[in-house]
Amino acid sequence: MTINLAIVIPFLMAILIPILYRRFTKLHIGWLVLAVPVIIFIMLVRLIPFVAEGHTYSHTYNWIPSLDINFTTYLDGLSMIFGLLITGVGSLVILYSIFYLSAKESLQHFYCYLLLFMGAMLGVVFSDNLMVLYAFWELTSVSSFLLIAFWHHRKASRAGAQKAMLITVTGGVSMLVGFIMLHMMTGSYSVHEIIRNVSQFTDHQLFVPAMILILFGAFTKSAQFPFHIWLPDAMEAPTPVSAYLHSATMVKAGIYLVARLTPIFGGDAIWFWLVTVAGLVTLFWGSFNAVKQTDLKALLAFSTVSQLGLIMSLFGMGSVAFKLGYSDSTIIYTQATFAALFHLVNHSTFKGALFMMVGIVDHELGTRDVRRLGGLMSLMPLTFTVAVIGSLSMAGMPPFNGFLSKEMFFAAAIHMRDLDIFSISSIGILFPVVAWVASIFTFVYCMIIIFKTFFGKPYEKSEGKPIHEAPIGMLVSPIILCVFVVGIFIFPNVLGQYILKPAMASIYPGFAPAEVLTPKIHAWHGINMELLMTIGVVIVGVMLYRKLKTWKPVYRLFPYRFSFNELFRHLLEGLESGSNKVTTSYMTGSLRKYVLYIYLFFIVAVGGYFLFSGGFAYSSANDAPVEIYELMLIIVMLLAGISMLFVKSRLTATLLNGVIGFGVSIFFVIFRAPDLALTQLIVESVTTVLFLLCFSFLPEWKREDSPKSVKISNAVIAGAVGALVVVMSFAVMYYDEFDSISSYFENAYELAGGANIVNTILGDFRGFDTMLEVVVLFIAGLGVYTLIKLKARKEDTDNEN
Amino acid sequence: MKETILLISLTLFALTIMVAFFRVLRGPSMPDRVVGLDMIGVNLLSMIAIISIVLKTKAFLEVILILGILSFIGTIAFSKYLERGTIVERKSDH
Amino acid sequence: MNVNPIIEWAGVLLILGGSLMSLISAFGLLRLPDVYTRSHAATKSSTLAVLLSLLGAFLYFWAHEGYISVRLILGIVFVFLTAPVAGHLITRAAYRSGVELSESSDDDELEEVLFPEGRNKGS
Amino acid sequence: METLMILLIGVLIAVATYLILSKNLIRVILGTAVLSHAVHLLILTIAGVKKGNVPLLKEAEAPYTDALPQALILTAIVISFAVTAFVLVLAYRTYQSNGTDDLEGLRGQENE
Amino acid sequence: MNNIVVIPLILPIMLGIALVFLRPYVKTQRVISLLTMVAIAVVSVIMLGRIQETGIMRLDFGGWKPPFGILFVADSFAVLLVLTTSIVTAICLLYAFSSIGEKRENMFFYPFVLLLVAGVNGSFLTGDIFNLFVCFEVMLLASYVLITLGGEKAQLRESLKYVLINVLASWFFLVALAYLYGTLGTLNMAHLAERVAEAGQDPILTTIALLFLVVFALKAGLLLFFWLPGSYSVPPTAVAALFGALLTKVGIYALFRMFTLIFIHQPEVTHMLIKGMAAVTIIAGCLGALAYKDIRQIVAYNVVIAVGFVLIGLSVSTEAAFEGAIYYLMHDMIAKAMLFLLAGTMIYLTGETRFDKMSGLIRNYPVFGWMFFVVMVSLAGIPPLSGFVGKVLIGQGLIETGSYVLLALAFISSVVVLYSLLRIFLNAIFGETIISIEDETPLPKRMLTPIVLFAICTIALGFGAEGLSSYVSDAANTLANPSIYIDAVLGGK
Amino acid sequence: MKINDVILRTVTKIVVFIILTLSVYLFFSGHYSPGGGFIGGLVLASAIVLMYLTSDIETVHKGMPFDFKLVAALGVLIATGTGFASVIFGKDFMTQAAMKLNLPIFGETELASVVLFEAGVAMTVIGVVVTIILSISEDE
Repeated sequence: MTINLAIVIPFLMAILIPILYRRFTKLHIGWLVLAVPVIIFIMLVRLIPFVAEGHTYSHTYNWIPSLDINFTTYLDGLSMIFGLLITGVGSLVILYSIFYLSAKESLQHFYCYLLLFMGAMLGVVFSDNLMVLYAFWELTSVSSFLLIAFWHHRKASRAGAQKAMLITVTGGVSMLVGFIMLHMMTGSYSVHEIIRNVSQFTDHQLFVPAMILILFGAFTKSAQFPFHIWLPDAMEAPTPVSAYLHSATMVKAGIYLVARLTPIFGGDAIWFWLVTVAGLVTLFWGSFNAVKQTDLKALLAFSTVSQLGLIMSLFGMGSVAFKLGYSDSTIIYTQATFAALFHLVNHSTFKGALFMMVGIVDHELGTRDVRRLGGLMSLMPLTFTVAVIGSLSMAGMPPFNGFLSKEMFFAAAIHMRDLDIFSISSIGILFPVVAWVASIFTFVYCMIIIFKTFFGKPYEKSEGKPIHEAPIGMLVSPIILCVFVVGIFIFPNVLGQYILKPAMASIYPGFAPAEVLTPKIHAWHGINMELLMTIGVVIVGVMLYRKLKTWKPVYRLFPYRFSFNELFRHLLEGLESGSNKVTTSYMTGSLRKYVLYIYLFFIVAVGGYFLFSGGFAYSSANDAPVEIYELMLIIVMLLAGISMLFVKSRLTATLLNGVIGFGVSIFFVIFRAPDLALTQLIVESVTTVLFLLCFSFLPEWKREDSPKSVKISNAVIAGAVGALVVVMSFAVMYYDEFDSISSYFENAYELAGGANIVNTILGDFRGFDTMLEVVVLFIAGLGVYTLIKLKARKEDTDNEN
Repeated sequence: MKETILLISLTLFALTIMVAFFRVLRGPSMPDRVVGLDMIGVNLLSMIAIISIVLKTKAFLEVILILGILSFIGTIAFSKYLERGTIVERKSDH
Repeated sequence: MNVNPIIEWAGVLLILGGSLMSLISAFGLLRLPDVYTRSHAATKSSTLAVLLSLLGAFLYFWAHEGYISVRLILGIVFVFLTAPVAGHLITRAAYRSGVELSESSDDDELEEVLFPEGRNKGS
Repeated sequence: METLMILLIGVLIAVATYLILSKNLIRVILGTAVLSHAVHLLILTIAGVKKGNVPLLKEAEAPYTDALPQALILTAIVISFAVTAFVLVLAYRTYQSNGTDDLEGLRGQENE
Repeated sequence: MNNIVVIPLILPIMLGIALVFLRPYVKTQRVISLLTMVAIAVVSVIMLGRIQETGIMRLDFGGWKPPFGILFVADSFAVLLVLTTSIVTAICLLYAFSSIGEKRENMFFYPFVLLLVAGVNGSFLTGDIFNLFVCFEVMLLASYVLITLGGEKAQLRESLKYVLINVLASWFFLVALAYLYGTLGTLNMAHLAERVAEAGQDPILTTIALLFLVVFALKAGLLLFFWLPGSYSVPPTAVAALFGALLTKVGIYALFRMFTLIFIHQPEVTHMLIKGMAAVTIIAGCLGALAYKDIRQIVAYNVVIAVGFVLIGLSVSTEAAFEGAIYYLMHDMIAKAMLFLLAGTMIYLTGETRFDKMSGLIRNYPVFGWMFFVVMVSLAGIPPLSGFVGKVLIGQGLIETGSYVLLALAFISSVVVLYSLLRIFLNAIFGETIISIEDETPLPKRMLTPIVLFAICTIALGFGAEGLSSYVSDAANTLANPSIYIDAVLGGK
Repeated sequence: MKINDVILRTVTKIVVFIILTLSVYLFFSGHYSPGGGFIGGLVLASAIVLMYLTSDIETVHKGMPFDFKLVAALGVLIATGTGFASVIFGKDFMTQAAMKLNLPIFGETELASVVLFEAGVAMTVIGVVVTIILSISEDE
C-alpha cells in the first residue's frame, strides 16, 4: 500500500498544485510541495528494516490484463535505494528551490512538473511490469523536457529541451521494442517472472537484439557516450532541476535499468562488453571534456556524464559474476556491483551539493563562468565549504565518501585483469589504466571548481552591489548533503548493511547469501594498488592543473565541427532540408504529376505482376459473332475517341464525346440492355447540356504547348494503361470457374413481382444501392447549388480559411 | 431473306453514320458538326428500330422515342450555344 | 395466303428504302458545298429515311405480332415535328454565328437585315 | 464480338488517360467522361454479350442475358453523371476564382 | 430483427435530408446533427454488446438472403469504427458550431456532414462490394462538397485535384468490380471469399486483388497519397479535422476487409506489396512531416505516417497486429481530429500558417497550449495515452513475423512524429510571447471545449484500453479467421 | 438583338407534352418493361430542360413554382422512408410490401411500396437535374 501511495501522491499533488497555487497566494507554494517527498521518504525509511531483512513487497492493480500490462508495484533492496534517493534528494532540492526561485516565476508549473517527475521516477523504480516501467520512463523524459524548457522564452532552453526529449525518447522507443521482444520470448512483462525463467531463453534469437535495444534506451537516458550530448544542454533548466533530475535521479534511471536487468542479461559477453566499455569510454570522455568547460554548470554536467560512466562500467564488470557462477573465488567480482551501488549513492550526495553550490553562486553573482569568477572564499565561506567537500569527494579524496567508492572502483578495475573469459585478458590492463587516467582528469576539474571560483582575483560585479553569503535557507540543503558525504565516510557500513545489502540480494538473486555479497567497507585498507593509484592521481592531477594553460590547446585537436553536438545538429538540419528537397521534388501540386504517379504505380504493380505471373489467357471461342454494321459502329467510336486528342475546339470534343455516348447506347441496345440504353441516352444529353452551360464560363482551350517529351511520355503511359486493361480483360473473359449469381434474379416475377429483371434488381433485390445512389445524386445537386451560391467575397479570397 | 435485307439496311445506315461522323470530324464549321451529330442520332434511331425487328423484341421502342427527343434537345442546345453563347436565359428578352 | 407476310415484306422493303434514302442523304452530306446545303440533305432526306424505316418497323410488328406500337407512331410524329425545327435552328445558328456561304451561292439577302454594319468574318 | 469490344474499350481508355494527363481542365474532364463510357461498356462486356434475350420476363423467353451487370451499370451511370456535373461546376468556379484553366497554373505552392 | 444495424447509415441520411428543409433554423440544425451523432454512438455501443453475446450481426435488405441481396454485416471491427466515427464527428460538430461561420451553416453544412458520416458508416458496415462502391461515393460526394464549401481560391484549387484524383480512383474501382464480377460472378464479400478459396487464388485473381489494392490505396493514402496534403490543408478547420479522422480510415478499413477476408491466399504477393507500400508511405510521410514549416502540411503528413503504420499491421497479418491496428485506428481518428482542430485554431488565432511565425501561444492561451502537448505525446505513442497500446501490439506482430526492417521504420516514425510536432510546440506554443494581451484574438470556450473533449477521449482510450479489449480481440479474431465472417453471412439464419 | 423563337416554342409545347406523357408511362411501366423511377424521372427532367432551353428561367418558374432542391430532398426522404416502413412492420429494412402478400388479389397493394420508392427516386432525379441546370444558368 505504501508503495502505491508513494507513486500516487506526487501525481495527485501535481494536479492539486495549480489549484492550491491560486488559493495560497501569500505562501511560497514550495512549502506545500516539500511535504510530499518528505512524507514519502519517511514512509520508505520506515520500511528499511523490513527490506533489510530480505523481504520484498509486491502488489498488482489491473490495467490492461488482456495484454498482460498491469500496475505491479514491487519493492526490494534495489528499488529502495532509488526510492530513498528520489525522495531524499527530492526533499532537499525542493527545500533549496523555495529559496532559489523567486515568487515571480510560474511556480505552479515548476512544482507541477517536478512532482510529475517525482511520481514518474518512483513509478520507474517501483514497477515490476516492464510496460508500466516504460510508461513511467517516458513520463520522466516528458517531465524533464518540461523542466528544461521551464524558461521557454529562452532559445537555448528550448533547444536543450528538444535535444533531451528527442534523444531520450528515441532511446525509450528502442527500449520499448526490447521489452516487447522480452515479452515475446518469455511471455511475461514481469521482471521477476522473467528473471525466474531466464535460463530457458538465453539462446532465443531475440535475446541479443532485445538486450541491445534495451541497453540503447538505458544508455541514452543515462547519458552514455555518445548520447551524452543532451545532458550538458539540459543545464538550461533551473539549477534545482539540474541537481535533482540531471545528476541525482533521472539520469540514473538507465543505471537502474541495467542493474535491474543484470540478472537477465548479466551472463552474456555482449552485455558485459557493451556496458563496461560504454561506461569506461563515457567516464573518460566526460572527465576529459569537463576540464575544458568554462561554465560551472557545464563542467558539472560533464562530470556527471563521467560519473555515470563510472557507475555503468562497474555494473558491467559486476555482471561477469553471472558468467562465472557462484563460488568463493567469484565473490570478488560482485564487488564491482557493490561499488556501483555505493558510488551511486555517494554521487547523488556530493553532486547534489555541488549543483546547489553552483546555483548559489549563479544566484548571487549572476554568472557561472569560471573565467569571470574568483576569490569568493572569504565572501561566501559556507558555500566554499560545500564546494570543497563536494569537490574533494568527487575527486575521490579522503575523508569523504567518494574516496571509498572510488577505491572500490579501482579495485574492481584491477581485478578485471585476471579474468580470462569474454577474451578480457588480452586487453585487461586497459581497465585500470582508463580508470586511472579518467580519475586524473576528475581530479583536475575538481581543482578547477575550487580554485577558479573561490581563490584568485576577486570577481568584479559592475553594479557595486555587495556580494554576500546566500540566505541560510539555500544553504541548508547542500549542507545536509555534505553531512552525508562525511557521514557515509565515517559510517559506511550502516549504509552497506541496511541499504546496499538488500540491493545486492536483488541484483544477485539466489546467488549467495546477501551477507557474503556485502563486504565490510574500510576507510583504511592498507597500502595497496588502489591507494597507490590514488596517490598517483593526486600527484599527476596537481601537476596537470598547474600546467593547465600549456596543455589546454590539446582540446583544439577536436574541432567543434566534428563534435557530437554538431553532428546531431547537422543530422537534424540535414534531415529537414533533405526531406524538404525530396518532398517538394515530387509533391509539386501538379495534378498531372500525381496522376502520372498513380498510373505508373498501376502499370508497374498490377501490370508487372500480371505479366510475370503468367495470368494472361485468351480465347475467342466464346465470342459472339460480329455483324458488319457493328464493326462499322466500333470504327466510328474508335475514330471519335482517337480524334478527340487532336481536335482544336472544345465544342468539337464535346460533340465527339456525344458520338461516343451515342455509340455506347447503341451497343447497350445491341447487347440487350434497354434500360441502360435509355438511361445512357438521357444522361448523355443532359451531360452535354451541362458541358455547354459551363462553357459559357470557361475559356476556349488552347493548344497543348507541352514539350514533345511530355507528350510522348503521356502517350506511352496512356497506351500502356489501355493495353493493360485489354489484356487483363481477356484473361478475365477466359476465366470460367463460376456461374454468376444472377440466375436467381430470373425468378424475379415470382420473388418480387416484377417482370423487368433489371428494374426489379434496382428496386428490390438491390434497392439499397438505388437508395444510396439517389443520395449521391442529391448530394451532387445540392453541392452544385452551394458551389455556385456560396462564393467567397473578393476580399476574402486571399485569406486563409 | 428478310433477315438479310434487314442486315443490309443496318449496314447502310451504319455507312450513313460513318459519313455523318466524317462531318463531325471535318467540319469545317461548327454547325456542320452539329448537323453531323444530329444525323448520327436520327440514323441510330432507324437502326434501333431495325435491331428491334432482328431481335424480335419491343423492348427498344421507348429508346427510339427517347433518342428522337434527345437528339432534338441536343441540337437545340448546340445551336443555341452557337448563336448566343448561353443556352438558358434568365429573363425573357421580349 | 395470309396478308401478314405481305405486310411484313412491305415493312422490310420500307426499311430498305429508308436505308437507301439515308444513303442518299449521306451522299449529300458528303458532297454538298456548305453547311446550309448540307443541312438540307441532313434534315429533309434523312427525316424521310427515318420515317420510312420506323413505318417499316411499325408494319412489321403489326404484322408479325399483331402489336400496334403507339410508341412507334409517336416516334414518327415526333421526328416529323422536330427534325425541321432542328434543321431550321441549326442553319440559323450557322448564319448568325457567321458561317460563310459557299462560293457557288451568289446572293445573300439576309446580310443587310441581320448585320447592317457588315458581318465580322471568321467569328 | 467481345474481343473487338475490349479492344475498343482499351483504345477509349488510352484516349481518356491521355486526356487526363493533359494540362487543360476541360480536356481532363472530358477524359473522365470518356473513361466512364469505357468502364460502363467494360462491365457489360466482361459479363458476356449476346448470350441471352432481353431481361424482360414478359417480352422474351429464357435464356436471359445477365441482368445484374446492367443494374450495376445503371447505378454507375447515375453516379458518374452526378460526379461529372459536380466536377464541371467545380472546374468553372475554379477558373473564376483562380483565373486559369491550366492545371500547371493551379499548382499553388505552400507559401501563400 | 437486426434492423438496428442500418441505423448508423439511415439515421444521418434521413435527418440530414430533413435538415435541408430546416435551412433557416441554424440552431435546430445544430441540435439535430449533434443528437444524431450521439444516437449513433449509443446504437453502436448496443450493437457491440449484442455482437459479444450473439456473434456477428447481419441485416439482409429487403429480406433477400445473401449472396443475392445486399446486406450489412456488423462485426466488432466495423462497429468499433462506427462508434469512433460518431464520437469524433460529434466533437468536430461542436467545434464547427462556433467556427464554421453562418455563411456555411446556411449552405447545408450540417446535412453534408451527416451525409458524409452516413457514407463512412455505410462503408464500414456493408457486406456487398458494389454497395461498398456506392457508399464510398456517398462519402466522397459529401466530402467533395464539404471541401469546396466556402469557395475560396485555394480551396477550389486543391479540391479540384482531390476530386479528380478520386474520380480516377472510382474508375479503377469500377474496373476492378467488373473483373471481379467477370471472374467470380458474385458481389457478396463473404461469397467472394468463399469462391476465391474454392478456386484457389489464380494469377488473374491476384491481379484483381492488386487492382483493388491500387483503388483502396488511393483512398487510404497508402503510397498514393498525393491528393492528401493539399486537400487537407484548405478546408475550414472542422472539416479538415473530420477529413483527417475519417476519410483515409475508410480506405484502410476496405483494405483490411479485402485482404483479411477475400484475397488471403497469396500473401507473398499481396501482403508483401502492402508491406513495401506501407514502408515507403511511412518514409515519405516522415520526410514530409519534417519538410515544411507550414503547420497544415506537417499535420497532413502525420496522417500519411499513421496510414503506413496501421497498414503495417495488415501486412503482417497476425492477430496481435490486427488488434494493434484496430487500437491504433481508433486512437488515430481521435488524435488526428484533435490535431487538426489544434492546428486550425492556431492559424485562426495568429493568422499565420507557419510555426516559425508564431511564438509563445501558451502565455496567451494556456489550456490550448497544453492540449497541443497532450496530442503530441499521444501521437508519439507515449503511454498511458491512446497511441501506446496499438503501437505495442503492432510491434509485437512485427516481431512475431520477423519483419525487423519494418519494425525499425515503424518505431522510428513515432520519433519523427514527435519531432515534427515538437518543432511546432517549441516554436509556436512555447517561446517568447509576441502577442500582447490586448492584441490577442480571444479564444472562445466553445472552441476550446471540443479540443479538451478530444484530449479526454485520448486519455480515456489509453487508460481504459482494457474496457475495449474484449471487443478489439473479438474484432481481431474475426479478421484473423475469415471463416467466422463467412459463416455468419452465408451460414443461413 | 432579339431572336425570334416562334417556331421553336410552338413545337416545343407539343413536344413537351409528348415527353411528359412518355415519362409518366415509363415511370409506371418499369416493372414490366424498360423504365422505372430513374428513367421516368430523367425523361421528365429532360422535358423541363427542354422548357428551359426554349423559354427562359422566369417563365418556366412561373409555371412550376417549386424549389427543386426541396423536391429532391423530399424524394430522398420518400425513398428512404419506404425502407423504414418495413421496419415498423418488423421486417428487414427495405423489405418491399410485395413480399408480404403473395396473393394475386393483393396485387395492387403489392406494388404500392415499390411504386412509392420509385416515386421518391424519380422526384430526386428531377429535382437534382433541374437544380443543377438552374444553378448554373443563374450564375453570373
